[in-house]
Amino acid sequence: MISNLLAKSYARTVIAALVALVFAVVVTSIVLSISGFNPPSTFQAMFDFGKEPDSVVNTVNRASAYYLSALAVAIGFRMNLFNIGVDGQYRLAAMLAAAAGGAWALPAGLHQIVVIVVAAVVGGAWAGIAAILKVTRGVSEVISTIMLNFIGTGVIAFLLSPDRLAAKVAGSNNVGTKPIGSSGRVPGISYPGSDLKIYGLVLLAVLAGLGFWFVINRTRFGFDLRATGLSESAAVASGVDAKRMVVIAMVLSGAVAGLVGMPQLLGGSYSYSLDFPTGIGFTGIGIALLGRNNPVGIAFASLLWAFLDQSSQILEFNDIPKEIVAITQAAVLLSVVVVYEIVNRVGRRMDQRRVAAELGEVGVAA
Amino acid sequence: GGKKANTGGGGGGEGKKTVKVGLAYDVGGRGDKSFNDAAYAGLQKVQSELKLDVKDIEAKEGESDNDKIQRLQLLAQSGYNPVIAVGFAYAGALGKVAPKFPNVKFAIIDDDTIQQPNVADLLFAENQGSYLVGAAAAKKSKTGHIGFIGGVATPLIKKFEVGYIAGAKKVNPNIKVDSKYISQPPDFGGFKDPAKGKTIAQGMYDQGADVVYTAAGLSGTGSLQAAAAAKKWFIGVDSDQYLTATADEKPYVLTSMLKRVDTAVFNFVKGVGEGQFQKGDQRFTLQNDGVDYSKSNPTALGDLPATLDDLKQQIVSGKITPPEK
Amino acid sequence: MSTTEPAVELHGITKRFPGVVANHDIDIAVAAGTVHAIVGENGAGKSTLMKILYGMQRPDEGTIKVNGEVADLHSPSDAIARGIGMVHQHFMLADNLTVLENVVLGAEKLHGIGGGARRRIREISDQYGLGVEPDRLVEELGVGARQRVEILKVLYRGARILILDEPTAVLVPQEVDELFANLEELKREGLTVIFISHKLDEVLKVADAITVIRRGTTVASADPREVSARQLAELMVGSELPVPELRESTATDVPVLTVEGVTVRDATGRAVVDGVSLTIHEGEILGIAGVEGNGQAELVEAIMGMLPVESGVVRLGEDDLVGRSTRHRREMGIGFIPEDRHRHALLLESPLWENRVLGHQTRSPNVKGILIDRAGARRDTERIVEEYDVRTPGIDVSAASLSGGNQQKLIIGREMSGNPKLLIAAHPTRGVDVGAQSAIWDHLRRARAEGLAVLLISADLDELIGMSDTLRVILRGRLVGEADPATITPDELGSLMTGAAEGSVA
Amino acid sequence: MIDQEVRTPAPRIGGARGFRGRRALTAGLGAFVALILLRLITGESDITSSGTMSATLGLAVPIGMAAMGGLWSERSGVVNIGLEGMMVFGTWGAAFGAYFSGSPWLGLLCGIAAGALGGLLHAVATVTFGVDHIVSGVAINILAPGVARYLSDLLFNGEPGGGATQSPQLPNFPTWSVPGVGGPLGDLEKHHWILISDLAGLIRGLLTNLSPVTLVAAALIPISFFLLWRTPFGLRLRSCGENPLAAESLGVKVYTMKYAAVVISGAFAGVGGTFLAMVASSNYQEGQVNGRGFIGLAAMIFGNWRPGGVAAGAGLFGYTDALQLRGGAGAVHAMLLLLGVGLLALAVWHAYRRRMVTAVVSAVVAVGLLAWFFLTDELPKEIVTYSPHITTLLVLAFAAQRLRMPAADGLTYRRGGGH
Ligand SMILES: Nc1ncnc2c1ncn2[C@@H]1O[C@H](COP(=O)(O)OP(=O)(O)OP(=O)(O)O)[C@@H](O)[C@H]1O
Ligand SMILES: Nc1ncnc2c1ncn2[C@@H]1O[C@H](COP(=O)(O)OP(=O)(O)OP(=O)(O)O)[C@@H](O)[C@H]1O
Ligand SMILES: [Mg+2]
Ligand SMILES: [Mg+2]
Repeated sequence: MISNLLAKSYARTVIAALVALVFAVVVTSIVLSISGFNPPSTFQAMFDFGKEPDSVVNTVNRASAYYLSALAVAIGFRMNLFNIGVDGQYRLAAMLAAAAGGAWALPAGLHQIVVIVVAAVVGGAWAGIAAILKVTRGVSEVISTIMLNFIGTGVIAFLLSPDRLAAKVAGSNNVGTKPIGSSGRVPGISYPGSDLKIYGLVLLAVLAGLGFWFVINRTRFGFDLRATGLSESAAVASGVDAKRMVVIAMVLSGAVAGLVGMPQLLGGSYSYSLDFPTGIGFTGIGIALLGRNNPVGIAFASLLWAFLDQSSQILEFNDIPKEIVAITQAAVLLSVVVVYEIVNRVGRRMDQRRVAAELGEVGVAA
Repeated sequence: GGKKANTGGGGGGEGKKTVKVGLAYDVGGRGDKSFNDAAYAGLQKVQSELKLDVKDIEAKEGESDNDKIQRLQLLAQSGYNPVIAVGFAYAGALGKVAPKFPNVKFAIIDDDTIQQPNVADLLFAENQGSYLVGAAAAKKSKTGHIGFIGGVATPLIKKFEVGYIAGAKKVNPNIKVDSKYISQPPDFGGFKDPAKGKTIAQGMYDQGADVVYTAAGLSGTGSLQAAAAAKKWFIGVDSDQYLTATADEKPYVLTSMLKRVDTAVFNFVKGVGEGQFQKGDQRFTLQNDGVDYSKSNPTALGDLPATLDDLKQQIVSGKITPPEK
Repeated sequence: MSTTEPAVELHGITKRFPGVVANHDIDIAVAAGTVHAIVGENGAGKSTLMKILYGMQRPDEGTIKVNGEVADLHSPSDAIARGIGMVHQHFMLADNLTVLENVVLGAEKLHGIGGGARRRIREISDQYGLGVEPDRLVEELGVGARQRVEILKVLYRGARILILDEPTAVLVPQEVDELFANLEELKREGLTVIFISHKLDEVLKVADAITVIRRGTTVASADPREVSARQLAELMVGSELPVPELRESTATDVPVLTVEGVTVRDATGRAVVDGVSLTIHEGEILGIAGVEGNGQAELVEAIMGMLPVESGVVRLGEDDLVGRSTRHRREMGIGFIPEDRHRHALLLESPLWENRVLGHQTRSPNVKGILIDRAGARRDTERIVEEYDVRTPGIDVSAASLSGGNQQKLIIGREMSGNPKLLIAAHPTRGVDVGAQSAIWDHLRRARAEGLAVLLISADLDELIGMSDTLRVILRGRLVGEADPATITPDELGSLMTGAAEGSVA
Repeated sequence: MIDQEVRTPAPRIGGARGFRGRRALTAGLGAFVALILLRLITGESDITSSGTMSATLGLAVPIGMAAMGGLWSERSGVVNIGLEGMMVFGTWGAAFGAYFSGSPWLGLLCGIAAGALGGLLHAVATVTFGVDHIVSGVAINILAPGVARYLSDLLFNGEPGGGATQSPQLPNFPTWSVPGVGGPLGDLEKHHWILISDLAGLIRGLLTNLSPVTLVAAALIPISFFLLWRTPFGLRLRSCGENPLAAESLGVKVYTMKYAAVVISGAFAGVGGTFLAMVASSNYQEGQVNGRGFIGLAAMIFGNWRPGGVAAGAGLFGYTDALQLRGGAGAVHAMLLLLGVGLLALAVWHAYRRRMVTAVVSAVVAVGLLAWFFLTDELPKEIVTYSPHITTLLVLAFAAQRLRMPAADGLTYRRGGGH
């Protein structure tokens, strides 16, 4: 049965993920024990807290941003492009989209769409700089996206001033864009037992995931993209214009990155201000890798990640440093790859054995 | 007193009807030797003088509003009352949490936007305190050239800057003031990059400034190092940084602009305990010692206090109004 | 060293890979001071055996004796310490290091990594006439020079037993002769050489003893003085060797591919293809002979639109191709069998049916509109597997799990679908065993009869001469000669390829 | 023997290295002269002051160490994107060692050890378990801040001035100056004489008030060059990054070499971390590394995986950062002129080589920069903060791209994987 299971690639992934999770829990337990904490009660506390309705809402909301970010990273990874710049892309996009949404009064429906489109365009354009530099000047996208993250921060700082795109709120030490009016907001989804709302644009993340899956697996363009990632030389020989693919994939990645801030912007904060969350782009890299660049895998990975982030908050009340979850997260990430590699190797071996067996050859290919 | 010290109290307090005080930090957290530390000092005083259970929780860089909501909510749910949110970043979160816990008294520092019956806004006249140290700097400067280093270019820190410059100009209208911020929001790294604080301060000293006022959280330690190395003056911020400076640095700490977050925290808790909770604005100014300058290095200050106290009087009496922006 | 002891004795060697028994109960004794050839089909297990002898792989069973002593070889270092050196089938050189660095690597104790080593390399190079320059970057060297660097590497370590795994596969006849002269020299110095080759006449020429391996085990020993190439072949495969030949000409005078004055420059501005003109007609196979690295790869890439053409005209039928994308050219009817199938023709980790789509991802039956037509692609993959006799349990296994020959058959089946007008076939049978080889030749012949124009590039001169209607020779990016495949011999062609003879040989 | 090096351009005999060295020297001198001219034209004396030079050094050291760490690792074929995390380990380790022992030297040792431990983790994951290098690096970047904070909470919390996010005050390193350089050169520098004062500034900045960590860091660059390019160990290590199969086939212990390289890489990051915690400031602080590991990675690519280039990359970044931090908008504004003129020259060069598109783009950007220079007096301070990043990007975009990474960099290698 095991051999049958291993023959299926999704089964391999699931098995690898489960084994890795167990491993990560073991590592975490060891660290906790060494530091003098009781692992079972720690996990119990996290679990109990994590399943409270408020926590569920927060986990889902958090996961939606993680998901979009990881998806953006995954688009790049699928063709061996390393977009470290998701962080800068989504922040710049959120900021300009918020400014646009706050400045323009549009009818409901159109308003939201315009904000989202602005975000996608800005994210894509910012990523496009890296793409252009790569194809015309050969600048590694690793460097350029790192630099663009910083420069993006500078641009945001420049624009987010009361002289330019920001609106000053009396009595507040915060600066932010003018709040988006009610016509531009996206109502939340109620969750029983909680008065927090699940962001309406969680559905945007779901749509993006479906779109990703469809485009990558079912379209010509997706085939070209995957082929380029699997073997650029083979893709070029097959007629793929590699440079064009780099630009398209990078811009697409940036456009999805641009959406990262949307659930929160249109569902919660309505304005981009100094306390808008940062760093989600970097989290997305880990989650994309954990989810093996696969839309379903990333969904599970981002929920797990968000759950750990969320439920760890209770630990401080038990005087356990909540950073223990960083150890869990890193352990899952590392072990899932190792386990996947092992499971995959076993699977591949079975594949080959099957080829040999079904061809009835003991020795060699004739 | 470390975290371990209050473990027993927090855990064992559930059955008894003890008052538990919760405090949530802004990014930077305890130990920044200025803003957050001042809040912590207040909390410690609450613990030792009022014999209350206290709990302080740190923020995570780049977190979202939901994390802040969750943090405040957890404190409120777990029986902490009052709960103090340190920093304007908590405004949005507190606005959502406070109505859900009408019996819990909240306070927020540095923000004036929440209008709730159970929220007190603790506000500081940083510009007044900065005005005084600005005057001190101008008086002390031999070169007629002084500096200001801000951690992150937020409106709050700019308030320090304008107060400082106004104070300096009052004493010496021709004074040259270099201003520089370490980072730009939304990058809050400037509050914790001592390396850059040091480089900027060095640059200012090299170019002739002989007094530098640094309002940059932990980055200020770098600036202080540079002052000691250049043997020039350093002005600290929020807490009295003379007290935390090393022995070789102490002689170069001219004074510090005190933002008595500690007093504010302590008084707020004490007031709640005595049933005197006041909603809305509570301004901490020179008048009520909410802001001030420190006199812990009298050798350095020399005869400055005379001038400064005079200016202070004029501000208190309304003769001088330091600008806010 | 005792002259009575064999230099190498392999006894009962068995090596299993997942799903494959690469070596099975192998027994070989190699006499000292001889050239001992090992022959066998592709995948017979020759390289595996040699890697075991060189300590790169551990046998599952069996013993190895070197100079009479049982040797337990854990790593190449153990083998090197016992005086064994190996030149691998695929070059084992770091391109971005100098010749010197490549040579001294791992043997730094001998003469350091500086002047001493440089002197020693010059010495050896002069002694055996290798002509190796120590301070050149390896990436600047041609294949022949790389081969000699590999040999120098082994000699530098003072090896007494040399393993040469298919050293002649990439060499022209003249170079092969040079190599053999070197081997003679080595033998005179008392060295033992184990030599692997598919080219049986070469084997007969150089070997003192021959061992035949089939399906992973030793099936025969032969004396080169008593056995013929044909007999050897039969021992190897148990059947006759296929011969590449074309029956009658099917060429018409309708030009399919016209190349006029095409020049391609590399990054440094050197003309790697220099004013090349040629025409291929319907039903014609045009072969291009040349030492590897003389511009044939670039010519192919220029025709495919993978390299920019600086000047000149490329036409398919009446249509100008210059400025068109690779995809467009493929859509216009060019099929392409690249020389390196792993790099240019396959997605190794993807299933066979996705590999069927590759290169045809804009055409039916693989696509409908902008979507991939999975059902159509799968059906057509089944067809190719059937028609081209691709040995596989199904179309969902990864391309990597097929043997090289079967991979190649899949590629050919794919490139032949959609009725191409022109097929560019670079080394279509390289590394493919005899069975698959003849099948591939059959497919080429059949398509030619149906009017396909073929540009054939091959290092196998027999294949080139046997399969071409017209032969052109490329040297330093220029077409320097024309030859009649009906009359020319491989040796003559070899001289043309190296520039030793000028013009055309009738 | 038949000559068939058909593809070969004229042979490059022995002198290649000397040539490269001379070119680097010329480039360095050229840059310095350009800076002097710039100082004269704009009157911004900070452009070549000793303070700027010394700040450059201080800002370049951590970046340079990260970059050298990356170089070591990638030369052996292992991509190390975990440098950021390893530096975090370094800052924490240094604080731990120095605080609890009271000796700055033990701090340095512990910082190096902590970085090396991070390297070891990366090596175990990538070399032994064949984990994708990027995955492992990202995991380390996630792990390191968490571990550092977790341990700080357990160990520093409750110590005076310590907490979950920072260590207590740490003991200082003594500083050291090259004797006789400080005083007289300082006088020379004040005169703002052409060349002489500039040189005095350069020398004084680089040779006075040095911490031992700076000296160690500076020494590590030539030492690395020597080890990697002049010793058998280095040759073996580099061969693993170029062609591990070939190395293995010659008896090189590829795994051992990769382990050594990646652990050394972590140790370099540890030196950088120690510098940040103990020299650039006086305690460990969460977030202190602040992206320097990533910038180090960029400096490594910028430096074409060579120590000299890496030093130049770190220096360029450090210099621009020093200039913007110290001089602010004015000095950076002056740099516009330099960039503009430089690009204009580049455009002419491209035009001469008949690369018209590049030439036109360069010229347009150059004119834009020059116009910006002449039409404004200052730059927006928000943007000036990021001038090092913009400069890096511009230089990479317009300088010739002849970067070459080790051929087997980033590929997972399995023992006996050849066939
Ligand atoms: N590392 C490996 N893992 C799995 N199978 C292998 C490995 N190396 C070789 N094989 C298999 O072992 C068999 C023998 O391969 P080997 O390379 O020894 O053949 P060969 O006789 O050298 O062939 P050729 O003439 O093509 O070089 C083949 O079926 C090959 O697929
Ligand atoms: N390291 C390896 N691990 C697993 N399988 C391998 C390995 N090396 C080779 N193989 C398998 O060996 C077979 C032949 O591979 P190889 O690269 O020798 O191809 P080839 O020489 O072109 O093929 P052939 O000699 O069979 O025509 C393939 O099935 C391949 O998957
Ligand atoms: Mg083979
Ligand atoms: Mg072989």
